[in-house]
Order: sequence, then structure tokens, then C-alpha cells
Amino acid sequence: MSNQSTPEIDLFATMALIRAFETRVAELYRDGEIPGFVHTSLGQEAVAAGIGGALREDDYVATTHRGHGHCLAHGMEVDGMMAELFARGEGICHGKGGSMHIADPRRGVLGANAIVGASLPLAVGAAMSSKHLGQGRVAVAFFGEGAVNQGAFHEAVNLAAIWNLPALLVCENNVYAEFTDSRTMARVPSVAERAAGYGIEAEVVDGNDVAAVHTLTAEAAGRCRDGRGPFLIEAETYRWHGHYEGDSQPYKPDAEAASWRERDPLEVSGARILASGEADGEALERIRDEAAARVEAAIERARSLPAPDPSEAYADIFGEAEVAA
Amino acid sequence: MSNQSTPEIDLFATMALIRAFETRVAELYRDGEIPGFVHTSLGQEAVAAGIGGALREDDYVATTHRGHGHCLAHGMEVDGMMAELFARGEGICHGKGGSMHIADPRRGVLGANAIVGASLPLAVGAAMSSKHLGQGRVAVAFFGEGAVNQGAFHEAVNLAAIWNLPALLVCENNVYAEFTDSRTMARVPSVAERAAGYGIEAEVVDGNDVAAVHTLTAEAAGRCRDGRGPFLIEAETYRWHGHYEGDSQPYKPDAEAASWRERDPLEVSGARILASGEADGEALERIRDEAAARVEAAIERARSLPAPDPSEAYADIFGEAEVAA
Amino acid sequence: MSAETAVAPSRYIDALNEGMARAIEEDERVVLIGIDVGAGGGIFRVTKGLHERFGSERVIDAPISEMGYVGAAVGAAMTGLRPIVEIMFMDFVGVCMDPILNQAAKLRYMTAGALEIPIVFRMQTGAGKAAGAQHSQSLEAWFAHVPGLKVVMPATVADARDLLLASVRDPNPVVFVENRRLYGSKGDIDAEPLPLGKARVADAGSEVTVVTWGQMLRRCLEAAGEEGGPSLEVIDLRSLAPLDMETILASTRKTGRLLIVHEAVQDFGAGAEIAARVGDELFDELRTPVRRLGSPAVPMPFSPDLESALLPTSKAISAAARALVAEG
Amino acid sequence: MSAETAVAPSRYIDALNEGMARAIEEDERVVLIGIDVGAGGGIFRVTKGLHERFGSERVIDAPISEMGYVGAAVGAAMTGLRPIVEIMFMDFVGVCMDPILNQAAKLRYMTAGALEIPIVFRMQTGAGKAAGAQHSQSLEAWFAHVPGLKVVMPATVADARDLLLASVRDPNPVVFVENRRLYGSKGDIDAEPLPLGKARVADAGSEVTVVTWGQMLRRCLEAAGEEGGPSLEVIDLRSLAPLDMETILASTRKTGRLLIVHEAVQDFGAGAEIAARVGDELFDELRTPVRRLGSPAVPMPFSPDLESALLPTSKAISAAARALVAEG
Ligand SMILES: Cc1ncc(C[n+]2csc(CCOP(=O)(O)OP(=O)(O)O)c2C)c(N)n1
Ligand SMILES: Cc1ncc(C[n+]2csc(CCOP(=O)(O)OP(=O)(O)O)c2C)c(N)n1
Ligand SMILES: [Mg+2]
Ligand SMILES: [Mg+2]
Repeated sequence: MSNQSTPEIDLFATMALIRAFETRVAELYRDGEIPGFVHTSLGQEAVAAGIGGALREDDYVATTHRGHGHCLAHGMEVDGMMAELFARGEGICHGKGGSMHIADPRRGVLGANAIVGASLPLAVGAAMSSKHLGQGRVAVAFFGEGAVNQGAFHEAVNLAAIWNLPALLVCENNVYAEFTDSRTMARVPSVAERAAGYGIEAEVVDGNDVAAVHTLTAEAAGRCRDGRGPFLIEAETYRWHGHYEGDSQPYKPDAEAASWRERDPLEVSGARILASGEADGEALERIRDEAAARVEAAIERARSLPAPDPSEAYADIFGEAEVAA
Repeated sequence: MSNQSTPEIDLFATMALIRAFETRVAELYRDGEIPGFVHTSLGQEAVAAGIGGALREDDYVATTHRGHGHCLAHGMEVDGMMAELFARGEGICHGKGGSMHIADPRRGVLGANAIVGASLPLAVGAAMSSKHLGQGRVAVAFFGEGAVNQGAFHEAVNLAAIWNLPALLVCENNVYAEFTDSRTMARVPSVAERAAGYGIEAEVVDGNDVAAVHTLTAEAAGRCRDGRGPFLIEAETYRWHGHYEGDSQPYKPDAEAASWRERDPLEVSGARILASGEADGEALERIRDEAAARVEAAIERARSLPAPDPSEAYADIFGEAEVAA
Repeated sequence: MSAETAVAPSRYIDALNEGMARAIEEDERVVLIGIDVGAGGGIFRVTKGLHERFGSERVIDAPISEMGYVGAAVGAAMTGLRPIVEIMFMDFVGVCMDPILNQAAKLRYMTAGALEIPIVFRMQTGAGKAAGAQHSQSLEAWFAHVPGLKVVMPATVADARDLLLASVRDPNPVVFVENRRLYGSKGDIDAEPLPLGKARVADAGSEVTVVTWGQMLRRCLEAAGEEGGPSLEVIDLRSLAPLDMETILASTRKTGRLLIVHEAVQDFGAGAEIAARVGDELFDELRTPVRRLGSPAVPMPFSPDLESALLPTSKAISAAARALVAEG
Repeated sequence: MSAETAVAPSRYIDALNEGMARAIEEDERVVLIGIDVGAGGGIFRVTKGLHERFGSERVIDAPISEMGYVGAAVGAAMTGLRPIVEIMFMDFVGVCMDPILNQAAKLRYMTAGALEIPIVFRMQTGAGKAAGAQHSQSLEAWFAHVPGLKVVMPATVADARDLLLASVRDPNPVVFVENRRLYGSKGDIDAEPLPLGKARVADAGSEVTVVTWGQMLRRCLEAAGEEGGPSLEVIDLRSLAPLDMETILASTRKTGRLLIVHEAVQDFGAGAEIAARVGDELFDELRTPVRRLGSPAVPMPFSPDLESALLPTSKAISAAARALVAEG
């Protein structure tokens, strides 16, 4: 993407792509070009990029309603994703999934999910498959700190622990669950601390520092692959936008929001790149411009595509049974 | 019940009653006089008696499929219970509940429950009522160590914590969940340790020592009443019989079972009573005989009672709506 | 009852809000529990202002723990409170069915009436907004199949308030199904409220009886208003349990034809029960077969085009009605 | 297929066991997951010996975490395994409905077929053993109402094995409903297995078609065998989804009368869908109204006397059949 590439520059590029993608998606949603519900992860790009960059191509990712970044960071195509958000027939899910259900199983992306907590048992199941079939694939479950209060979290983490599965449990702690400050919904707001009750290792990481996330993930994923069982990562971050696009966020203290914006993950990484001399400001600008251009092209393409053929509504409900043996 | 009574003698008497009740229930079930499913708590009497003896009459108790002891210790009538187990019309639930659903809400016993984990949210709700209505009543949730792996446990404990409710969460850790050694189903088998993740206090107690259970409960219930929030008690004990009556228990090591039988809660308490001189062996025998006699009388009565009137099948499905205001 | 209101609410959503406000006001045992129903005013703003007005003792924000807080609400209902508990989307009953199915619906019976469980499970549905397969389901038939539950589906502004109040005052567990597509709909409220359990003739007619509920009521009324179409008697069922067969049978006797329209999947949906009963009880009086019009057996797709093609339209409704008249 | 078996199993429970053994044997992707299905051999001994035979990699004991392990099984099915996951009692779907309702049933569709979810949800029901209201429910109608699920209810020894095998081989999520009252029942197995989706004429007759499934099949056959009763054509439906209307319609055309019998609560039960469809499609050919016989809308009471009075008996079935013949 950029002419000379280093690990951090690649991570920066991924973040730039997510930033460009969701910035435009938010606008397109506001303008009524994208239907349904849209939840953006603007401000949280370092988590997606840091994790995605440390995974193997064939690793599994199960995510949430806020999953665009995780999908892009795991290699999903911008064109197919954008077309899906536009509800086009050529969308990656033929217009039947949308933002809340975007998926690309061929790439190991088991999908966004509109049920809070559902990503955890599904990822644990993918980890079972990997272990059973000896594939050495890691299954990542993304979930928010609000999802930790779901029974599904509790049950799934325990299963991953007792079955010693290659499951990487990634909690994106962005402080809020919808309009609620999650610190008011648990006496022990630290998700990593709660992991102790399951006997699994966990670590807190600065979710706005892509390099830190990447380093921790590489190590944690390695542990999983070595058969040392599940690992929980709590990435501390913050969502810039509302819970859904259109949420005016009266519940957020201005100072809090401002202080987090000052730690823009792209700035944090960009500053380090400049300091290290890996690239100059121009190069970084170019990377962001290229990302923006790629997104713009995907938008133009999506706009030009037709809605799904009416027959799509009735396709893919059941698979054909093989002739009984 | 016994002529001279002391706190420990009363607890002993309660245990004797539970022992007599369930010993006969097991036989009656084997002989086909009691239908359905029956789960006994023989060997665990000290938990029920110790907790029940430390509660206020109007405190709430929500229990499990293994709840006879908890009901008796909270003052439920032997006659009504036995008649219910016999599925008689004069049973405490008119023959519609049975062993797995035995209840006496007038006495605060919200009932046994056949769904593992269900007692926890229900008790938390009762604690909400008590707090909301300023009644100072404590709500006790009994559950087994196997139930701790249910999402309902996780969610309910967290609710009790963040809402600071007068909920006493009592885990009867009797080692097994059905045919499974529960130590194989969690990396951290100590339920009390798992409580830390919710920021609530917890304590482990010898569940075969009725005095120890009673002392801890009195203090914990006091805390709840003082508005200091929920408390979790893990009582370590052992079930003598199978998961259900009829289970031959191939999964239990003989030595383990034998060593626990040596710590018969009635013997533990009886020995202390004799040593303290509160009563002599004869007096204790008399207490056990009286309990047996009371149970025998309840059985005779139950045998003599008719089945529910057929109309009972259609009664109590809905309550009559008051005339709309 | 409307006399009590200075200014009657004009929108369905406001009527729900007023219904809850009144319920909380008139009975100190009533509490409202749900995710973001408090300070946040509700994800759809249905509970706006209630937290400010009644405080966090009466309007309680819950964590994302439906199994826990719905179960706790049932426990609270067993012990003296009268909770209104919100399940944000009907689809989410997938994570909290036990307290409804196995506890609230059965504990009165299992205790021979010793336990009373006055609770309202508010849940919201309504396809047609590209919310996708996990946020668009109408599952009222599930609840109607469970003895011990009442199932209420307000379709009008008046019912949004009055059926909610009736549900809170009812001593039984009530599944109260709001339709998000109606939140913005306007209507009058100054009629005497019909009791819970009675269906309402929303539009009188003579040729085809049309039984419906929820957001489909509007489309049925549109079909009824269609120029040159057959004369439709539109019945707003209002509740599935109790099921007001009297009103359905009386109208169908008159018209000799019955069409049942609902948003939910047609197969094994609630319309089947009504069709089966009418087909049996009016076997000799029906001029034509009882017909149903629901959504096809398809998970609701995200694409607005695909989605709207799956939901019964007023066109499809009047076509079905015309077909019946043509048949006999 | 029976050719493969040296000694055909003689009891329903053994047939289930053999079906699972074969499935595990023939495909290394098949795993069995559930509470005490392993070392314990199953609470009802249905999985007896499978753990010893196939080991803990293939036969997996789970903690009491249905939401977790059922959800994990769905995730495993999405990624290359073919799990058979046991929910000990059908009533327990109250704690684990989401992975069935919102995940397994919908993910193939939402991903335009990119995800395949070959999974069997084994669950057990069967009232009549005084198990009480939380351990006696038949909820097959719920699953049949959910697009994307197949719903199978074996009633015979042969089907216990063959439908289980067909379900495991099926590339879709299958809800497989075992009836505990049939576990001890005996029967032959040496017939060519009927494919999943086809109903079976269990007893030919000419006057009344009786459609049933699960433990009610026996009672319907008893009624059919009754001296001097009307001639009943008993159809074992075998699956609700797919629903074999062809067989039902063909028989009802012949007899002109249809009685549907099921254990589940009659109101809003699966019988309603069949009645509604037949009432519509055979409107002019039916001699009498379509009748249903299910359990009344009552939570199942503990008392064996009360309980048996609520379940349809062979007496009640033949009485209903006689009534139909008398009507026309
Ligand atoms: C079972 C369930 N309950 C409630 C919701 C509604 N809901 C959607 S997102 C959300 C907040 C999730 O918060 P968190 O887990 O912190 O993720 P974030 O949105 O912050 O990324 C809620 C309550 C849902 N989708 N599913
Ligand atoms: C939701 C649910 N899952 C499974 C069961 C079946 N079951 C009944 S008791 C039991 C074991 C419970 O073990 P534990 O909690 O330790 O209680 P104990 O029986 O030892 O007293 C199980 C799995 C159930 N009743 N409910
Ligand atoms: Mg969050
Ligand atoms: Mg136990």
C-alpha cells in the first residue's frame, strides 16, 4: 500500500483503512444511502488492526455489531463490504446480512453478530474445530465490556478454559454499553480481573496503541497455537461516535471524550513512525489518501450496483441434503 | 421437640427431622409410593439446618431440585410436604408441584426449582422486593456447585452486587453434579474464589458442621439486613445418595464416599452436644425418635389422603383480573 | 379513563410512555426495569423522562443480563412488586426465555395459586427497517402456546396506553408486544378503553372478515379503504391470549369469509390456530376456505427491497380478499 | 441400511444409541456433546458405552452451561465439525434458545450460503411420568415456526436410528425430538429407511385420517385397532419441517376426514398449521371439519392422576374419530 513497508507502517495502513471506511460509512448512513443499523468503531482502530495484524490468515474471527474494523483487519474486501452495507446483490452476503451480520467465512470471518455475547460461544466452537481437526488455527472472539455481563460470556470462557482451547478472547473496553457507563454495571469493572475466576490468563493493554496490541496478540496467539489454552485480552479504548450512528451521546462528559480524542490511535502510531524515521509525514499522508481513495472507489462501485435479485430472498435457507447413504 | 433446648440442640433436631424425612422418602420412592423424580440431600443436613436456623421467619428461600431440607429448616410443615410428595390433593401444592417444585410462599419458601440456576435470579428479585418495600427481609438462594457454570449464576450475582441487595447466596458444594465430578468442570473449583470477580464477599464453611454454618449465616444475614449487600457462602459437603433416587453412583470412589460418611453432620453435632453436656445420648436418641415418629405420622396421613380432585388440573392457571380502574 | 388525561398523547410511543408513567404513579409496587430504560430514556425513547420523574428506585437500568434481570423481575413479582420489564427486541428472548416459559408462566399453577406473578414483559418487534434477521422477528405465537401467559399486541395509540395499563393491573404474567413501526403513528385516545381480552372491530364490512394485529392493522385498513375492493370487516385482535373467538366467529358468520393477516412467519404462526378453530366451528357456514397471509418461511433479510417484498402489503391483502370473494 | 447391522436394535433407546455410534464411526467430524453424555452414559442411558468406545475427543461431557456448549456446538458446526448436541430436556431450551433461534437457523441465510451448519440438537420430551411442569413440555411447534430449522420426531425404533443418522448427514440444523416414553418401546428395524421429510402411513384405513407423531402414535394405533371402531388411516408424520403435506392430503382426500393428535398443548400447537392448510386446500372435499386433539392449555401437573387425565388417550382418540364419522 505504501511504497516502503514496515510492521508498524502496515498496522498504520490498516487503521487508516478502517478510519476512512467508517468515516464515510457514518456519512453515508446519515445521508440515507446505507439502511438499517450502523455501529462504528471510530477511535478503536488500534484494537482491530493490532489483533488482525498478528493473526494467521486462516484464523477465525467472530465479532459483534461493531465489527467493520475487525473484518477489514482480517482481510475482508472493501468492495464486498461496502456493497453489503449498501444492501446490493453483489454484497459479500448478497445484501442479506448488512453491517450487523457482515461475514466472510471463506476468510475465517464468522461474522458480526447482533446478539450481545453471541460471539463468545461461536468462537469457542471454532476453537473446538481447530483443535479437533489439528489445524492450529486460533479463534478470536471480539466482545465489548458490556457483553461481559451476559451469561454467554461466563459459560463460554469457562468452556474455553476447561477444554483448553485455542481461543483468544478480546474485550474491547470502550467504557460505554449503549448509553450506559459500564463501570456502573459491575463492582469489578476490570474484565481482566474477572478472568481470574476462570483460571485463565489475561492482560490489559492500551487499546489505542496498535503496536502494544499487536505485540501482546502475537504472544497470546502463539500461546493458543502451542496448546496452552485460552487467553483474554482487555483492550482499553473509547468509541468516538454514538452507540449507533445518530446517537447524540448526552451521556458522555465532554472532557472525557476530548481527552480520548487526543489519543487518536493513528496519531499515536504516526508519531512513533515519524520518530523512528520509518516514514515521513508525506508518506503517512499518502497512506491515508490511498485508503480514502480505495473506500471512495468501493462507494462508487456500490452505488452503481443493483439491489439483490428478488429470488435472493428465498435462497440459502436450507442446504441440499446429500443422498442418504 | 426435646425437653431441654439449646441453640445447638435445636439445630440437631432440625437435622434429625430432615434425616428422618428423606430417609423415608427415599424408601417410599423405591417402593413406588412416591412418583416422579426425587433428589435427597442426605449427608447435607447441616447446611439446611444451619442456614434455616439463622434466618428470620419472614426471610425468603429459593431452592433447587434438592430442596426438602431447606424447606423443612425454614419451617414448612411435614404433613403438607409429605402429602405433596404423595401427590395428594391436600399436599402443600395440591399435588401440582411435587418434590421438584415444593413451595410454601406464605412461609417465604418460593420453592424448589427444576431448572438449574433458576433459584438465583428469583432470589435476587425477592431481595429487590425486600429492599424496595423496606422490609429488611433477606433472600436466600440455594444452588449447587454445578449451577455455578450457568449464565444465570453469573448474571444474578452481578445484579445482587451492583444493586447492593440483601441476597444470601448459598452454594452447597457436594462435589458432584449428576454423574460428574464438578472439579473437572472449572479450573477454579472454589466457588468462593469465583465470587471475587463480582466484588462480593464470600466465605467457605464446613458444610457438615451445623454450628459453623449457623454462625457464619447469622453474621452474613446480619450484613444483608444492615444494607451491606450480598454475601456468598460456599458450604463444603457431600451427598450420600445418588443424584436421584435409583442412581447407583458408579462414578464415586468408595474411599471418598466412606470418608464423608464418617463425618455425618448429626454425629459431628451430637458429639459436641454430648461433650458440652447440653444433653445426653438418651436425649439425642429421643429427638431422633420424635423426628421419625413425626415423619411416620405424616406418611400415614398422606397414605390416607385422596388424589387431587380432577378439577384441580384446571385451577390456578390464571388469577382473576380486578375490574379495570 | 381518558378523562384523567389533560392532553391525550397523540403518538403510540407517547401513549406507551404515559401508560407507564400512570402505572408507576398509581401503584408504588410498580417498577420499570430494562437496559437503558432509565437515564438514557430507552433506545427508542419510549421511556423518555420517566427516570427524571420517578427516580432510579422505580425506573431501573439493568446491565446486559436479560436472563438475570428478567428472572429477578419474576422473583420480584412473586414477592410484592409489579414489575414492567423490558426486553429490547423480541428476538432477545433467545437469551432469557426460561424465566418467562418455566417460571412466570408456571409458578402460580405449581404452587396451587399461592404465588401471584403480576408482571409485564414489554418487548418490541416490527420488521421493515432493515434491522436484519436477528432484530425483526415476531414470535407472539410462541408465547400464546404457553399456558399461563397472556399475550397482548396493541396496534393503536389508545391501546398502547390502555392495554399497557390493563396489563400492569392484571395479576398474571403478560407478554406485551410493541411494534416499533407504530411508535410514530398518530391516533385518538378519547374512547372508553376496551378490556384486555376483547377484540375490536376496527372497520365494519360485509364481505370478508379480516383478523389482524400489530403493524398489519394499518395495511388491512388501507386495503379496506381501497376503491372498488370488496367490503372488509377488519378486526384488531389486540390479544392472542385471551383469544376473543366470539368476535371472530360473529363477524365470520356474517361475512362467510375469513382472512387472517399477520407480520410473523405464516407457517406455524398464530393465524393457524384461528384458522383451525374457525374451520372447525363454522364448517357449514364458511363460504370459502379460511385464508392466511403472513411472512414466508424466510429469515428476514437486511436488504430493504427483499424485506418489503416479504411482508404482506395492502395490495396483497386486498388481492387475497378479492380472491376469496371470487371463490364463493 | 439395516443390512449393515448384525443384530438390529430392538428398543428405541438402543436404536438411538446405535444411530449415534454409526454416525460417529462413519464420519470423523461427528462429535457428541452434552451433560453426562460421556462417562456417565447419559441420564437416561441413551449414550451408554459411546464414551468407552470413542473416547472423550468424540463424546464430550459438558458443564451445566447449555447456552455455552450449544452455542459452541453451533460454532463448531460452522467450522467443519458435525456436532450432535444434547439438551437433556426440551424444557431447557429456555436457557439456550439463542444459538438455535438466532444463530444456527439464520447464519447460512445471512451469509448467503457461505456458512453451512450441520448440527443435530437432540432433545428429549414425553409427559406422563410425573416429572412436573418444567420437565414435560413438547415445544416442537416453536421450532417449526423458525425458518432454517428442520424438526424431526421419531416415533418408532427404526426411525430412532434412521432419522438420527439422516439428521446427522443433513447439512442443516435439525431439532431432533426424542420421546422418553418411547425409550423402552420395542420394534423391528429391517425396513428400508424412509427419507427425512416423508411421512409414513403406519396403519391403512378408509374412514378417518389420523395424523400424529411421538408417543401419541402408539395411542392412535391402539385406537385404530379398536374392535368395531371406524377404520382409521394413521399417519406417523416423522417431521414437522419438512412437512409432508402430500401424504396428509392424499390420505385425507381418500377418507374425507382428518383428526390431528399430538401430546403438545393444542392451542397454537403444530396441529393448527396442519388443520389450517388442509382446511384451505381440501375445503370442498372434507366431509367433516378437521379436528385436533392435544393437551389442554395447562402446565403439566405433578400428580400422575391429573397428568394422565390431560394427555390424549386412545379412548379419546377413537371417540373423536367416531364423532367425525357420525358428523358426516
Ligand atoms: C442479548 C442482547 N441484549 C441487548 C442488545 C442491545 N444492544 C446492542 S449493542 C449493546 C451494547 C453493547 O455494549 P458493549 O458490549 O460494551 O459493546 P459496544 O457497543 O460498546 O462495542 C446492547 C445492549 C443486544 N443486541 N443483544
Ligand atoms: C438448565 C438445566 N440443565 C440441566 C438440568 C439437569 N440437572 C438437574 S440437577 C443437575 C445437576 C446439578 O448439580 P448441582 O448444581 O451441583 O446440584 P446438586 O444436584 O449437586 O445438588 C442437572 C445437570 C436442569 N435441571 N436444568
Ligand atoms: Mg462498550
Ligand atoms: Mg453438586
